[in-house]
Amino acid sequence: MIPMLSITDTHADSPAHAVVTAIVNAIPSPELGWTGWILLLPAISVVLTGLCCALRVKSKLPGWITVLALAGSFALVLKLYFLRGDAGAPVVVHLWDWMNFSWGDQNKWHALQADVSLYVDSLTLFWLLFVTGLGTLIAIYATEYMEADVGKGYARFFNGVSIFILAMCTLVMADNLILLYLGWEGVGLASYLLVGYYYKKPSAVAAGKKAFIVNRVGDLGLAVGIWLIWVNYGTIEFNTLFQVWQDMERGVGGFDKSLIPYCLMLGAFGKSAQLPLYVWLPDAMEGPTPVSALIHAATMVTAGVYLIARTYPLFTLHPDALATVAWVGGLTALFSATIGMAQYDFKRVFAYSTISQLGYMFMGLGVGTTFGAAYHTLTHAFFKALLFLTAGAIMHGFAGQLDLRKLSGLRKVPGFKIVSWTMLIGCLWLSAFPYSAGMLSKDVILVQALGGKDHGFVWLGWIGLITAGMTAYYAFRVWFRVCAGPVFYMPGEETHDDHDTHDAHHDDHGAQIAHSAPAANSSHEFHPHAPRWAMNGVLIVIMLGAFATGIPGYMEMRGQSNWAQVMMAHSSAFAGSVQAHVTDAVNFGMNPHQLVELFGTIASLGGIAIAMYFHLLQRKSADKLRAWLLAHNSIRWIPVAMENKWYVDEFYHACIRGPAWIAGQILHFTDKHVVDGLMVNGIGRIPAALGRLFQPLYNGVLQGYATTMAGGAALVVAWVVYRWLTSGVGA
Amino acid sequence: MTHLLAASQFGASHAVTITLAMSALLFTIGLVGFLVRRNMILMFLCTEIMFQAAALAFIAFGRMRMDTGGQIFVIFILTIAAAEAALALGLVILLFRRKETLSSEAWSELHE
Amino acid sequence: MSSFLPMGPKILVLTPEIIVFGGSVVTSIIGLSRSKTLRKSVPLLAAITLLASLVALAMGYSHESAEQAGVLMPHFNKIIKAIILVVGIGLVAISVGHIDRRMEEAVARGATTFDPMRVVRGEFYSFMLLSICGAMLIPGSPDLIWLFLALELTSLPTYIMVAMSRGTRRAQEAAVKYFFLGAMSTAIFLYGFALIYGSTGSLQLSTIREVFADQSARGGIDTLGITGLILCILGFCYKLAAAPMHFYAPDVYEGAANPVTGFLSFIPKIAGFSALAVLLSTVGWSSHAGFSETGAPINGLPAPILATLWMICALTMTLGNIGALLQKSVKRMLAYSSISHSGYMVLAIIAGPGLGFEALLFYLISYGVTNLAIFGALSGLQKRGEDVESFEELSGIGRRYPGLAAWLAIGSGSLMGMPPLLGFWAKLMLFMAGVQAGHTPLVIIAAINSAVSVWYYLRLIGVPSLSPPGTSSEGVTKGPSSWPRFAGAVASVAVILLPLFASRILGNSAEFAPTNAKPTSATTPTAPVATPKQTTENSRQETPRQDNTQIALHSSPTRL
Amino acid sequence: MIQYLLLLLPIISALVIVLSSQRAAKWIALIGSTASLIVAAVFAVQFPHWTTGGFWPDLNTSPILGNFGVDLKIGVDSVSLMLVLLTVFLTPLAIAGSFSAITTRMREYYAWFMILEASMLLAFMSRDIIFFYVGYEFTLIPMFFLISIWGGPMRGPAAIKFFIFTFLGSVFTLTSVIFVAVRHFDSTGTWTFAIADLVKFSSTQLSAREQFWVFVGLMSGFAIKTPFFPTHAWLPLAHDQAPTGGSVVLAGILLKLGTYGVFRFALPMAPIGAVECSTFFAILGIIAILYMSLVCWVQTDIKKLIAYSSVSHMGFVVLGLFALNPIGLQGAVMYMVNHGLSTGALFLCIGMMYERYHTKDMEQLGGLVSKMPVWSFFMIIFTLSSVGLPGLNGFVGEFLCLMGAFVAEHDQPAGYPGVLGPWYAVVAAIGLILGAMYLLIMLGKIVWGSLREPHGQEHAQDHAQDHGQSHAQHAEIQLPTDLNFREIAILAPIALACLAIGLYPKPLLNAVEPCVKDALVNYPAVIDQYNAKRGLVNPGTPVKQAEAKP
Repeated sequence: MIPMLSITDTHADSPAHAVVTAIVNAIPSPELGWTGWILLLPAISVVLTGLCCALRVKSKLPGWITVLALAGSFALVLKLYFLRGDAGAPVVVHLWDWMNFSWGDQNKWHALQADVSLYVDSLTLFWLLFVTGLGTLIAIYATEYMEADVGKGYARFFNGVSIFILAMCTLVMADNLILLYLGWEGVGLASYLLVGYYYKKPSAVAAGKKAFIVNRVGDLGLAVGIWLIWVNYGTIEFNTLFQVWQDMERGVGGFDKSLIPYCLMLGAFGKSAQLPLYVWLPDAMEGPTPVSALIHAATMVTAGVYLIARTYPLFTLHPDALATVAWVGGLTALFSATIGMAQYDFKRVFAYSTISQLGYMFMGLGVGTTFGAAYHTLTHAFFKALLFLTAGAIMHGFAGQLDLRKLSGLRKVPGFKIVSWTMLIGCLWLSAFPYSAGMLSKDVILVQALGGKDHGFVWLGWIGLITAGMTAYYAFRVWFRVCAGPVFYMPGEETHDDHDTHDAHHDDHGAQIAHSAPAANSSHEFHPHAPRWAMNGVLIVIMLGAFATGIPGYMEMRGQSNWAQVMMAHSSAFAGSVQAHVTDAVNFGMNPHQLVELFGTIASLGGIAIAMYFHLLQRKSADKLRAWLLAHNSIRWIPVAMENKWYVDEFYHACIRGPAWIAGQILHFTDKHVVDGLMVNGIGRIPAALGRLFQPLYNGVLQGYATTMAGGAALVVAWVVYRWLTSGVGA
Repeated sequence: MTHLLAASQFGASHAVTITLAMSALLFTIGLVGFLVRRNMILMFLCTEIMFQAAALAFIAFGRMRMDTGGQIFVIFILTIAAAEAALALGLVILLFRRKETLSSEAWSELHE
Repeated sequence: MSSFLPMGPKILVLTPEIIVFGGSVVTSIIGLSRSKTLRKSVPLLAAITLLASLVALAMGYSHESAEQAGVLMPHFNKIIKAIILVVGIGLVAISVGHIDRRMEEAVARGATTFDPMRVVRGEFYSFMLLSICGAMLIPGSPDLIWLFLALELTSLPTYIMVAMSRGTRRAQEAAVKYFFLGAMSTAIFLYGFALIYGSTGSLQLSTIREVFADQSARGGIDTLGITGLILCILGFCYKLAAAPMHFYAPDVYEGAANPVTGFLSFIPKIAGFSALAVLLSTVGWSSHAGFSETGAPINGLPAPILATLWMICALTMTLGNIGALLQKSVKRMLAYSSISHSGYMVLAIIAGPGLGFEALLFYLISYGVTNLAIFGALSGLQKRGEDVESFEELSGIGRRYPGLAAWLAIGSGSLMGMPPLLGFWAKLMLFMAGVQAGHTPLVIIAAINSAVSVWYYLRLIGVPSLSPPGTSSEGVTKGPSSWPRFAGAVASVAVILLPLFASRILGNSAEFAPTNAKPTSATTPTAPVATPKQTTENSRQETPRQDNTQIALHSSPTRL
Repeated sequence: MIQYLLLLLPIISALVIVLSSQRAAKWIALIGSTASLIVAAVFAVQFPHWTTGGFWPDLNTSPILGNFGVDLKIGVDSVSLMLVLLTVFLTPLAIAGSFSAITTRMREYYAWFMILEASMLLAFMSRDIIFFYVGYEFTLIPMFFLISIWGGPMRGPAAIKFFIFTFLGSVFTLTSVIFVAVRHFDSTGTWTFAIADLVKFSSTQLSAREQFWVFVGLMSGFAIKTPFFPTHAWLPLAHDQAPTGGSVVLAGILLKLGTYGVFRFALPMAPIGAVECSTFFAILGIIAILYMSLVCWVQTDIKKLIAYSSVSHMGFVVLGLFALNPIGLQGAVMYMVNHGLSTGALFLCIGMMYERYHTKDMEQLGGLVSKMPVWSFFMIIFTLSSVGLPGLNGFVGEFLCLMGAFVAEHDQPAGYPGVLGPWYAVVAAIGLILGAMYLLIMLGKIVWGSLREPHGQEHAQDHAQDHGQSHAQHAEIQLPTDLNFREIAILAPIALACLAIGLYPKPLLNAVEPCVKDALVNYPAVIDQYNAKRGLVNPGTPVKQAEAKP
């Protein structure tokens, strides 16, 4: 009985879709024990870079250690991939026992088994490939990018990167939810450490903290989900769970069962910065740019996508949950795009675009195309990493300048040619320029959405198209402002002599900056710092990668089987997904494929055109437009709110953090004065107070004592008589 | 055990009852006197009265129970009372020499 | 009149007391000697006397002869005597160097010549021995006269000791208060004796017990007897320093010299408890008590007596502890602490023979030894020839005299019941006895009280060892004799080590039952063991079990 | 006899210290405690019941009050042994951590410390309730002196409050124990205080009402020691004022006495009472978690913050214990050990910082990572362990405690029904967020940021002298800016232990498992009855009861 997979069977009209009949039971494969080295290499790197840190190594050694380790991991991942191919059956590699104990012996609920074991299927491999691959590339990039910190924070940086790759690999390779949770929190830790890398900047420290804490909210959801899964299914190992889930009927289960996907969702939304937990990601841009590229664009933030893809068999049992995922994704995409349009800090623009693109991925998951989601993850990883790395190169070159109003025409600045053109590629890909990889992956999702029949997925598709237009606008707003136009630049406020404020970019919405160094270095005194081979080389490699990520899309478009599709199809994530019956749906007389092709192109090109007008051809008109909008009270709120990120941070601050803080103060007061002061000390004072009550009796006068004694004796006698009379039983 | 049986029919003698009442009265007088008087000699005499009340009670009960034990006890009570009297007088004299007063209230240096 | 007892066993049984009495005569004479050495040997002589008495007790005392001599509780008697003698030796030791301190100093300086009329050392130790002798006589009393005389023999010398312990007005005030109030309490229990006599028609305790048993079998002890017993208990409370007769204690303890305070807080107390035990053995306890079906306690004491003791117990513990909290003077504090310990021990009296008496004796040992440690340390200090009394004077003396501070700390720890010190084991047994007797609420009160007591005992630990030395404590030096300190040291070590020998000291609890009592000590389980299942099912509404073998469960209110 | 050696070693060391010189005291203490560690390690290696449960060695010896069944029986099962190991592990480190902090009355300090170790070991190793109580209670005395001689400016009130508070609670515990022993005597005619006998008797023979009161009595002591929510008032003050070594032992080990007591006595002895009270105590635990987290948030004194966080963390243990199922109890035991390590280490870190800056005020400190990177590294590690980061030790216990509470429903297929349920865990899990919040805020204030140091450090030292710590005779030991070798050598083993337990908790979990089963042996039936009374019927059959170990 395999209901969830029958869908792919009945809609096998597309020859590209491999037919999978069941989630294959994983094979325990001790012979694959060497896969443990994928984790062990970054772990060794963690230790070695830590040692470098302790020994204060004053060379690029830690960087190269990390690069080597990550490259080693990548090589192992490749080996694994070629060993197993696109469609290999999942395997479980047991490394060692972790939280594993049992009681009783009747059923599976009498044990809790969470080992350090690896579950490797094609979904895992898919993620591993770009995590380790991009990780290696970005590490290489960082060896140059971070060179100003050699001997200071250099080792610490690479330590963080190693921790991140270790945790991320653990996350995607975990064979059970608790180990996944370990990786989940581990990447959070790495994010915390790396976002707060410039620890002297209060904003960086606060951003790291915020990232960790907001993520914890999501983690709470994940934890509850894990508990619920154990309670309902008696196990938390994926392999067993898949077998259970695929034997279940859709929609079966009580309240707590149907709650599970929502809990997992909360976790995923936290990690992947979706509504309502996205607020940490823009702030996380305080970290060094390679970190933003690696963690906050390409890999870590896709962990939420991975989680839902990983537990997709469960989600398909709960269509409403999937719809929620889709809608949250779609709305996030739109919402953050509106903010992204109005930011001046181009790193933040990219941050909001990341959130927006992640929204697409969730939309894809929700509307039923795990392939689309995973594929978009892949393409996005490359083009967004590219964008961030170019942004990093610009920051690196212009002393941390990030304001797109203060840079212009960089493609003509010597040394920044590669940067500018790779950035252009990134922007094109981001704006889903026709036949770019970004467009291809986005289209898979939008087509699926527009073909959806229920849950209002069609509307979601239109939202996606609109967002695509906005995306194109803001992406090219950046490129036209920064790379095109007349040459003009103002350096940021950091000098390379002071490593502490390196990367301290100007924050135009008023965040506190500790060292308010004089910002107005005139441009002719300033010499941009052009990237060298490591950065440029990496940019080019990633750009090529971004091109390459288009290949599966073309093949998909041509109805051919492609490796991304096959990999998804042979993983649990594919089970029950509802793709490829979209040709039934018709809007405006077109099927979704045609619809997306047409409107997608319009949106993309339109967005670029508008951006070109406002930001390249008539730069002044952009300011005029803004002034015009601000001048009218009725629409004034639009730009204000967009520039201020819809005041979400302020809202959270006022509604959650503030009350909690006040509660903390009140409770502290209570603790000090009520619990301790009134209750404890009060009770403590009772004996002495009683003593004082009796003190007058000890007045030192003989007669007084005699009277008290006689009176006391009389009282005792009276009490005895009373007891005697009333009860007849003593004491 | 025979004497017990005999004693159980007590209450015969009216005189015994009166003596007992007398004894109780005496004890009360002694106690009240002890509580209200400040002169140490008088206070001491009041304790003596209480002693004698007990002695009287012993005699009355002895009579009632037809037992000589009560009377024997009285002798010892008298002896002890004498010993206490000696002690009391010694103390009182000692104190009087110190403060030239017999009032017990003069001696309330020790208190809370 | 009951049978006359044979003289031979009686004298054999009384040998220890006779030795002590003889010693008291000798000391009173030797104390007047012109020879300084002889005068100085008076405490030694007193100690030797007590030691000899102890040897006599160990060698000559047998249960058979004691029973023949009419002793109600032979084992109890023996142990009480032994405790008195052992602690008595310690009390002698801590008083060395105090009496006639000024006089001896003057003689040594040559400022004056020796004048037999102006020394009291001989008398002091003589009185001390007499008082000890009186206390020893109490647990073996066969009749009320003996009991009365023994009690008076215990008390009268103490009145004098207070007065002569030091020449200050405070000592004299203490003496007069102690004496007058003591006389009043004596009159009270004497009247109680009279009423008991009136109720039973006998002075022999064994006969009284039979009559009371007879009465309770016929519906309850009559009002006269009960009233007499209650008066006696109240009178004895004075000796125990138990509420409501405890008011004198703080003043008297404060006024007397340190060693005498130590003496007062132990010897009259043990005398009072022995007297209480002896007297109450006439109305009997059930030696095994537990819960009836309803959870109500079964106890052999007549209800009014139980109610009295219950109230006295609770009041004494509480008043003692709350009073002690406020004190600035160490001795007043110790007086209140002594009051509260009486309260705890009344719990043992309520629990009765068997575990209760065992706990009582153990507690008395513990209290006596601990008291020695504390008063040893206090008596080992002086400030310009005067006693050290207030906390301020003790402040920070641990820096100079770590040993003394340690003994104070050990003693306090033991008094508060800090494991593994002696006091803890005593309290443990006491609580066990209390719970076993079915008085868990009382045990809980006691437990709360011991927690309250921690506050002031901690001060006694903390002030000498932790506080910085202040102006008041600067002049504090070691006392003239090292014996008190030595006694304190020995007692402290005993406080630590005695628990190891606790089993051996106490022997078998079965021996504590009164010999002539009806064998009520069958240890049958009272309440049928209820399994959790049963109890959840039904709500336990069995009727209280009527136990006719117990003496005097209920007394008829109409007979009041 | 090795178990007696383990007990005697600290006592002997204490005696030697008393007789030695001030200078040698710390070394003797270090050697003595290290020797204890070695002996305990040998003991642990010899211990045969790691995974099978049961006590070892099984001897009857040394009656103290023999006719009342009070015997000095020393023996451990795996849970006790874990705590013993924790004790002997932390004590040498705490002693080494006091080397430079304690400059006055050193002999006393180290002697008290060794005595403290002995009494903690006695409490954990005793198989006789009275001797457990002896050890449990006697810890107060050394701790009282440690706080009141070497503590901060408020040391007097702190020590007294700590002492009285704990004492007050434990007298009720003692009363309960006595009650059970007396009832045992009443029904069998023999006195015993052996844990196994009393537990067996009490759990099966006492009525529901009696069990309830026994449980309440036992808990009133353990609740104060642990401390549970409203009875925690002594703790912040005591921690704040105690010297570093004292805080380490107080947080690391002494608090565990309370939870150990619950685990070893309260739960097994009075299952009915425990079940009836479990929601109450679980709610107290939750309140502790949330309330204390919020209170921690607004603290400015870093030591107080960690102290309050201990209360919060103990809330998790409470929740785990009252989940009354194997997962929760496993979690609670794990949490005990792990909290000991991480909080103990945090106090050590703070102590080291305090020795350099003489302030614990977070407003005056900041950005220490740029001056003390090694210290900051350890601080971060232990904070993260406290936060419950997976991979470090804190996570294992925390997750299991919460999970235990979560699955403690009446119709659990796990064979152990419970009376709590998901909502308890979910609400408590908010503590995960809050915990991360206040601890990271603390890190943000003092480790990260730009360097902020208190003004006038010299003055601060003078100030410390005013508070009775006269450094006059002993020149202040000069400390380097960052940690020296000794300090690293103290923290590194703890950090390694944190990591090791976090990555491979399996041996501990396996060791705890049989003990947990024994502790819960009566529970499924009792809980089913209780739930049935509330109208909640467990459809499943209870798990087959584990046979009580001989």
